[in-house]
Amino acid sequence: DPQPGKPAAKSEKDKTDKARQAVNVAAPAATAPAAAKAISLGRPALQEEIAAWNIDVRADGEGLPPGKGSVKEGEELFLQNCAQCHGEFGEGAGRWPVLAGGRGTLKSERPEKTIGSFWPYASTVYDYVHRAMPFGSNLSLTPDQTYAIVAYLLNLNDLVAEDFVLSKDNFPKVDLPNEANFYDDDRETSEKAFWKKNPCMKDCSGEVHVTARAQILNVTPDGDPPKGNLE
Amino acid sequence: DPQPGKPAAKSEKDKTDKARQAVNVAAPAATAPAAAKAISLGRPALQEEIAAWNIDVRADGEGLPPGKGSVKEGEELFLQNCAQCHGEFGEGAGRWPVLAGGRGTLKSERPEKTIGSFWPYASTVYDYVHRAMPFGSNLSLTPDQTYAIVAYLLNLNDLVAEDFVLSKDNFPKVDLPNEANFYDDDRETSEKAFWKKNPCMKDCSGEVHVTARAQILNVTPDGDPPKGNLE
Amino acid sequence: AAVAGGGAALAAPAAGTPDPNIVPVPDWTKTLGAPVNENPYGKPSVFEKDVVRREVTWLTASSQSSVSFTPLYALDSAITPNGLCFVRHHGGQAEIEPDKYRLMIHGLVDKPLVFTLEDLKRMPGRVNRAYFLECAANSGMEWRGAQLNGCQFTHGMIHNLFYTGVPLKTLLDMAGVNPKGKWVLAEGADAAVMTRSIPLEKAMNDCLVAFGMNGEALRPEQGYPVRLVVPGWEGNMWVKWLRRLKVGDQPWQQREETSKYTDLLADGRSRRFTFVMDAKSVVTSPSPQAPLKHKGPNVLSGIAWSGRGTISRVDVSLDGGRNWTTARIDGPAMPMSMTRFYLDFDWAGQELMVQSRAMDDTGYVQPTKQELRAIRGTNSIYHNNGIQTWLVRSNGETENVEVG
Amino acid sequence: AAVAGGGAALAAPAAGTPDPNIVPVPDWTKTLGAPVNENPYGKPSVFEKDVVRREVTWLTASSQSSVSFTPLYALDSAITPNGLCFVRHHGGQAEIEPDKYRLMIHGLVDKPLVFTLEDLKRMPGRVNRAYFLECAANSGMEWRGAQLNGCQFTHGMIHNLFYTGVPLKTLLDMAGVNPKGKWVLAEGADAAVMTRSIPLEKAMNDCLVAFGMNGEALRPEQGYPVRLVVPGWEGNMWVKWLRRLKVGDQPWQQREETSKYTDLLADGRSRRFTFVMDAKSVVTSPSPQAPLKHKGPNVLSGIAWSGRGTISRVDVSLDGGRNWTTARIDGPAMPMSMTRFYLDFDWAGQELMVQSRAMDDTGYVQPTKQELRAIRGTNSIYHNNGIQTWLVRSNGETENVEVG
Ligand code: HEC
Ligand code: HEC
Ligand SMILES: [Ca+2]
Ligand SMILES: [Ca+2]
Ligand SMILES: [Ca+2]
Ligand SMILES: [Ca+2]
Ligand SMILES: [Ca+2]
Ligand SMILES: [Ca+2]
Ligand SMILES: [Co+2]
Ligand SMILES: [Co+2]
Repeated sequence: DPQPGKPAAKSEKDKTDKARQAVNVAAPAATAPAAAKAISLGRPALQEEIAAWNIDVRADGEGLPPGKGSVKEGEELFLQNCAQCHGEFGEGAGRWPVLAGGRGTLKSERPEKTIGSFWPYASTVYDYVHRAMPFGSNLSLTPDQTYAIVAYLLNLNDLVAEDFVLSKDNFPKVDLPNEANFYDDDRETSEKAFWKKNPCMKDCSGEVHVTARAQILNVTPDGDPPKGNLE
Repeated sequence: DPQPGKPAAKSEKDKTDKARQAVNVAAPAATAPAAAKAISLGRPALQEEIAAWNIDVRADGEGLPPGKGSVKEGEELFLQNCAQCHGEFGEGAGRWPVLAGGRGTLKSERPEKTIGSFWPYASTVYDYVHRAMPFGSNLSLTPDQTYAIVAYLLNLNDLVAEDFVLSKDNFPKVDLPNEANFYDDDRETSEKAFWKKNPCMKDCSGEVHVTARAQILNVTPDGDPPKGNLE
Repeated sequence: AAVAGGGAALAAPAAGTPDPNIVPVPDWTKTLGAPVNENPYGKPSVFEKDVVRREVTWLTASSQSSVSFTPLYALDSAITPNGLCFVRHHGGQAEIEPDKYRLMIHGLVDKPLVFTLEDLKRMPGRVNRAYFLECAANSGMEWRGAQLNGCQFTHGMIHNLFYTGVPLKTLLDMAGVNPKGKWVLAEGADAAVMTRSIPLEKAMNDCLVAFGMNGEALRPEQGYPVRLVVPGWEGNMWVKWLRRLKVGDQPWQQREETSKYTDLLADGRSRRFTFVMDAKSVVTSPSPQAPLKHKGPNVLSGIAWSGRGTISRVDVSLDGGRNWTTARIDGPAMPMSMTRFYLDFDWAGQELMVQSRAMDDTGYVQPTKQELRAIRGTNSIYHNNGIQTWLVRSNGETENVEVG
Repeated sequence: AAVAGGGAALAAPAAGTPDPNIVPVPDWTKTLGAPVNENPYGKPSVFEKDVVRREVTWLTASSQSSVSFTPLYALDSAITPNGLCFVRHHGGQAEIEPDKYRLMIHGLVDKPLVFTLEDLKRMPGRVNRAYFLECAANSGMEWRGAQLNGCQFTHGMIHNLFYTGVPLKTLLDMAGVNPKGKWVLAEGADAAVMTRSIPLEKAMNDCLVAFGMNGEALRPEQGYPVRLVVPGWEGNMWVKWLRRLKVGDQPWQQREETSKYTDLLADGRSRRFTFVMDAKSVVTSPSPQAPLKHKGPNVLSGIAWSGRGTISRVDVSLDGGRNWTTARIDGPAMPMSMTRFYLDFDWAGQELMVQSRAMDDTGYVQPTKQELRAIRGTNSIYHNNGIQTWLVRSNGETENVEVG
């Protein structure tokens, strides 16, 4: 059967396997070689090589390097390296992302999703700031600098005091307020109604009227071809 | 069945239908609309429009326009318009095509396939010269000019005398010598051996040696990328 | 837009007046054209120069973290041509020399390994598979109502390609996954060092480590030389410029699976790890950028896809969802691959409210936007697979609207 | 060519010396790359700039009547990317404004008709189909013996695309074919005014009038805006820039079906109307332009196709045809469409004589060159589908040879 990913029948085990709830269950790839371990390709990774790339930090703190940094140090670093985009207080300059505030807006018409209002784990701030920021100079911050900036961002979000010093050791104690409000994909149960036997085909509603029009907003780029490599 | 062109089982009728011998018999396209004649697209073609494009000439002379031309006139026209590529006597300049000579070479190591030695129908010369020649100025010859050039090419191939005048009327009488040596595709019978039930898989031959090598000829373009639009 | 009356696109020329495009014979039939190798690598006709990817510049602050959309309205078939696949970067397009490319596998494995590109190309079990890649934010601007006027912008974060590559399982098996391993972190070599956590089960099932698309090498903007293929799942997980795979016992809670790619619902709670892309469809023609130009026969053309399996049926409505006709599905319907559908119809010039509704072989039926909003509210950003409505006016102009 | 010994493409770095491509982190991971819409229409990586079509300039006197070959050695999958489809012109590339395009149908029909491009795009019954197009002269330079050193040149007059178009039958039915009609003349609008006679039965069966390839508009060099698709039959019949279809009661005996595309046999007689392309295959890697570079695991990759139906099996020999192994056929095998096959093998550095042998579902088995020559001699030019041999030397260099 050369077709990939045909959904297999669901077993009881599948149903109880939480990690698979959102997984498109498929037959194992028939093409994978039987004795794969025997393939003599690639080479062992050296510890130094792994260390150079192994930068991820997990919610339980795994991956955090030794080091520490204070809100104060973080403030200075943030003003130098981040504020031009994210604003002095993380309020966001122009269309650059907002990093602080927004508490209590998640049920509103215009939620403001920030570290304080939305993010479930502080570890993500450490991981992402070191990994991807400052935009244009990513991977340039030392561990101490990163701890300091994360401390400052937590402080901007009213989560730690001004004299707080963040370190590998106290990191696990930092909880973000919105953590409990995340739950795993439940569409197969909460949206079970979308699995319909016979969707209506004839006279499915009363009269239909236009209720919203994109043209009124007038935010669509015009039809001219962008400048580019075809000219 | 969304798959196109699945070969159908062969019926007796199929086997006797000459035109189908080389046809990959397939189920009729399931997608063609049932009442196709009712589609209101396109418009009638005007006679003048058909006349402008209807330039094909058939082996039975159908499509030949009124007109005539002599070998003499053809010679002059050929020298002016054709000889720079095909040679004064149709012998071909450089790598441009040879148009005359080659009689008796078809069974040799290096057959020379010309109008006289190979082509089955004189009508093709008329059609093609008018349609596609002179290379760079195709569709520029009048009927009289084309008749004359064809007459000259027939003469170059020793098929008509020097005083011959070709016209719509005597065209059907012009036969080319190789006509009888063409026959319809017969691979399904003459190459029936290529339909094999169980091709050999093991120890199919004795020792195998290299008998010819492309490298010796050294006519392959080198690996450098040609100049082009990616630079 | 001027609409030609009656069936004929071109009225028959006035009696006795032949079409000037037929008489006299056009120049291109009488003049030698360009030589065979003018473009050693070919490009589209100059007459198609407006069929290009487009950016919505107000969407993001930087064009290096932005998106350029596929011009779906001008495309047909289920395959996306390589030059027109939508582009989403978070740190610009990494330019990697193939000889310097390395892929590392480590974490909860017996043998941490490093592979070169050549290693991957020599790996037993190479396959070619057609899959759609849809960004989870596709149609995300439309949650609160019709906003962008063209399927290039409302639905253009999708493409469908044949990928050439090696099952990820092969590489993981070579490294030897520890029984505690349950998740895989995939990481890119771009300046976003993009990361996503993928359940090991999916990784071992049908993911590919791909180096080819539609027959040739991956394009730079698609992750040259190597990207991850995660069939049916949100595009953000298909890490480009793949440099690292790490096996772990829990997800990493990276920025792209917490701050982003979580779905905020009306009650303030959020779904996470919503990986699979639900069944969805859109009519690509007519659509705002491809208005109707003629009364009489017309071809309605659209695409449908499902991350849960194979598209089994697509219905089309011309009256805003009151009545439906089952469309003709064209070509091979492959699982987790875009599927083309058609409806041939005659147009008398009346106003149309065009919709399409996809169904897949799990029985899932694409919901209306109202049905979606009733469950999710309007703040989800991601996974908007609601039924799209195009309003075709009697002059043929077509607009993105919502109906109720 | 230097061959790396052992299995690893890259020897493990000397003890304690990390790979300089890993430590320090490469620049492309620390520097923003190009923005998302640098190329509104994308193009390949600069590192792939040698993967292009190539002309063999000594073949013809003019580059406007010549051929530029597909770089099969660098491609994978069964789909050919649009930029790399081989090109054969007889009068250069016609450049036709789509609004001025006209298609005429006349001859033995009830109603001679003229269509615009818009008419064709509005025609009911639009389909997408994958078909190979092979020039009948593909491998024609190899009749007398191995001549060109690379599958780009020996087999590169083939491509395989998804075509979007309308069944030719629909148009012929609209015109109303007279019962006497048995053949259709197809004619191009280029300066060669290319013509071929096609049996009506084939025309009514599976031919398409196509305006799209791999999802986008036909490329100019493939006949923009419209070409004929004649599945499984020789490429010369797939008339590009299609302008006219004429129904008649006999073939027209045009230059391309008399002087050319007839097959001269050893006895001096010639076969005509040899339309169908027989089953054929070639190993694309290893091949002269894609030599072996490493001992240990290697992937042999190749393509097979048949104009008579679907590829059912491909066998591969590494010893010049003495012993054969059945290859793994990848992806959907579609009728009259190119099919990819693989053989994973370990190479110890010994000399190889690599061959492949295709079979189709009619039972046809690709013959050896000797078998072909025994029936046809060496003067046929066309339809050379004999089994190709590549000699892989112990240094990995690979050469086009013949064996006996
Ligand atoms: C030149 C502009 C710029 C600078 C300077 C910059 N950032 Fe950013 N920041 C961005 C952009 C753009 C993004 C979004 C990137 C993306 O997702 O593609 C971002 C995203 C973030 C995010 C994630 C926001 C979210 O909601 O997911 C955090 C946290 C962040 N930046 C922190 C920082 C810190 C800390 C610094 C300084 C050390 C910094 N940034 C410097 C532009 C900038
Ligand atoms: C500038 C060069 C050139 C000129 C001038 C030219 N030809 Fe040709 N001719 C060619 C080329 C090139 C071909 C092959 C075209 C192809 O098949 O792509 C050809 C092919 C032919 C053929 C078919 C040969 C065969 O074996 O199939 C005939 C007959 C012919 N030319 C006749 C003429 C005549 C008559 C004229 C003048 C009225 C003419 N040519 C002027 C270049 C030229
Ligand atoms: Ca940088
Ligand atoms: Ca915690
Ligand atoms: Ca001219
Ligand atoms: Ca005769
Ligand atoms: Ca256009
Ligand atoms: Ca290269
Ligand atoms: Co999601
Ligand atoms: Co032939």
